[in-house]
Amino acid sequence: MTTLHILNASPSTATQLKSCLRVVSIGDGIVLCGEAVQALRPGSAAAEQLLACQQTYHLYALQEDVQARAIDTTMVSVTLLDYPAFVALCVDYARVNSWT
Amino acid sequence: MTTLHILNASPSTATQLKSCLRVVSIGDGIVLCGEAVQALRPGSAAAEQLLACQQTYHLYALQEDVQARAIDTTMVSVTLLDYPAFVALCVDYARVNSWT
Amino acid sequence: MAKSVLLISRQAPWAGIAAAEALDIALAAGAFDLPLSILFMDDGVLQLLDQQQPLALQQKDLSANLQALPMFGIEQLYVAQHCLTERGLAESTLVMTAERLDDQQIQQLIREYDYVVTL
Amino acid sequence: MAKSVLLISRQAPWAGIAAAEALDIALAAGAFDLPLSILFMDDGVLQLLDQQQPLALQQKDLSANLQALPMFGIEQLYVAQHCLTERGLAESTLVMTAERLDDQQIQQLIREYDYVVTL
Amino acid sequence: MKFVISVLSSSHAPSTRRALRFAQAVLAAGHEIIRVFFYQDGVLTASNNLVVAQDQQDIAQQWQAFIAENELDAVVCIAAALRRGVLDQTEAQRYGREAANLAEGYQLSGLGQLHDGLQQAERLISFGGQ
Amino acid sequence: MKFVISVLSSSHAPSTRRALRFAQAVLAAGHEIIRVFFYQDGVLTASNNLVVAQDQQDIAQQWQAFIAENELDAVVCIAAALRRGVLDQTEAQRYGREAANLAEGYQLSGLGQLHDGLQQAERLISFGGQ
Repeated sequence: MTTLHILNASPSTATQLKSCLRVVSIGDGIVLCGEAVQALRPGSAAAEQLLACQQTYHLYALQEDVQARAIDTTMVSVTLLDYPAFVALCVDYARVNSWT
Repeated sequence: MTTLHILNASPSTATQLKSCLRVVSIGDGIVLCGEAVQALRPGSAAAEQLLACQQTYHLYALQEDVQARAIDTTMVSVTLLDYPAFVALCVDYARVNSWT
Repeated sequence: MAKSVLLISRQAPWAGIAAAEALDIALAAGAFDLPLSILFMDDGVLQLLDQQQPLALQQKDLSANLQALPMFGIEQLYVAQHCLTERGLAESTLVMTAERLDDQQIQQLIREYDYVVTL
Repeated sequence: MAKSVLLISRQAPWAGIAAAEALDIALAAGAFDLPLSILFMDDGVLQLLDQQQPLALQQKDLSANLQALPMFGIEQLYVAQHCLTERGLAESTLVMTAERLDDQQIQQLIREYDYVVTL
Repeated sequence: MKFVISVLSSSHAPSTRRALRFAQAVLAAGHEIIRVFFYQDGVLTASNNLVVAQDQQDIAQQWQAFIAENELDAVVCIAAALRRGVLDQTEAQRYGREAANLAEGYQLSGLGQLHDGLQQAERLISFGGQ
Repeated sequence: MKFVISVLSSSHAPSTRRALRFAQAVLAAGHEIIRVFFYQDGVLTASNNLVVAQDQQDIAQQWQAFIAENELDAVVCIAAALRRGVLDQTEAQRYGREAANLAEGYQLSGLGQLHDGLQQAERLISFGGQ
């Protein structure tokens, strides 16, 4: 009965990520898409915040958003998704919580 | 040649206040209106941030927004404005920077 | 059995119509007798604060809509405690009875619903 | 003498059309030969980052508009150093030459213009 | 599996494009879309008056084509649409406006249609913000 | 003193109401408004199709009345308006849309009108966001 959380806001200018990390359960998934993928950028303040409690949840990111922003994700444990994989993930989790 | 900065975003969910406080010059004015007036609420995290460096700038707030939100401003050094006073202030400063 | 919805309302009552539009989702569920609860989080907790005066902004009073919720069969309101604290509202009077939840209780709450709608 | 404008661009190039619409104000000033400079701040600094691929999102390349600025007579670009640092971009290559300013230099910059337009 | 997809931002928000690509992938995987529900600024996607520059993607037009091709049930919240100026023929007449501007393939209806969709479906995915 | 006022959010944003009250106070104090410039989502305020619930303030209608009463120059950025579906008669015809929906008293024009206003004025006050 785990939840898939979808984040899309800039981690620098919105509190979406911070709020989500407070209420994510063990085994939940977090999908970063849109500007939320900036939290994967090495050396950013957001990346520190994101990776501090990474043992509790599974981390995913929409590949097209990572690629568009030229973010190097080789140092982070994150699964990149195309749209078919994104859809499959929504089926796997019991519910989807889109933080908008 | 001082500047009047106008803030209107929630200090809890936006970075407007934080960014403004970095670039405000000595003698500048800050007008809080809309949800930005929440930074005047006693005991809030935003109030601490706002009042930490209050010696550098003049602090104003739109009275109707303070009143609507039932915020007690008696403990803070802030000038409450109606619209005629707001307009007069825009004349007094050399330029207005509306953070949107 | 009807599927249940947890509505997470994160917008201030002063941020245009966003909070009212979130609340309308709850009222619509109530009209169809569907199980829905509301969790107020982030700036959404400001919707619950008593003694506010929207008329000072010639604005409709959202708390009237809130107070209509029980008539629509929506009894369960929750509020994130840490969001109240952060805003200096830990001790404030709320317009409605809302259960104050810590982070772990919120995690538990989310797992109890078929759908989560965050607005 | 023409009045001068400092445009402060705070939006990411990926946040819909906000950044492009801010840049259009600069291009319009250039077309009329009016003095305008741009300061990139907050998420706006991401507009300057090199090697991005908007085509991955089937999106128009904003950096083409940026690179058109000198043709429109807009030569002065500034960027807030602390916003680069916060985003892990302190050492990154930028698409355009932009002068990196600390907070005090930004304070000084604002005072030099007749108008400030923050978007 | 049965999906409801809700669109909450206007057509030029990246999330509205993402919603479309997601919806396309849902059908491609053999799943079903019970309903697409347009709410908040998402109702602006259903305006027939949008004019997009030639060098940019017309996501509103792509949504409309996708809905038509797959005969999807595309519901636009009537209350949200009225206050944002998106009117069908009936509403335009009711309120004495010259011109309906709801694009073809969309229908105005109430929030009950969102809940009705949820009762039939198994997943709701919302796309809002940026 | 001479003001330019720019409106950047849609009519239901508190900032658009604030812009109106501010503009009213500018004139009441004997100052001059060179131009009101509607840009970004502010162009939606100039839609003639907005229908506001009776228990709520119709800020778009109030803006329109204020502009008419004071014969203000109210310019709506044409590029921003096209992509948000606000068209005058000329643009509706040009792009083959059935219905113009720009309210009376507003004119579509370019961003040059913002700069032209700034060159004539002494203060710019922008109202955007919430």
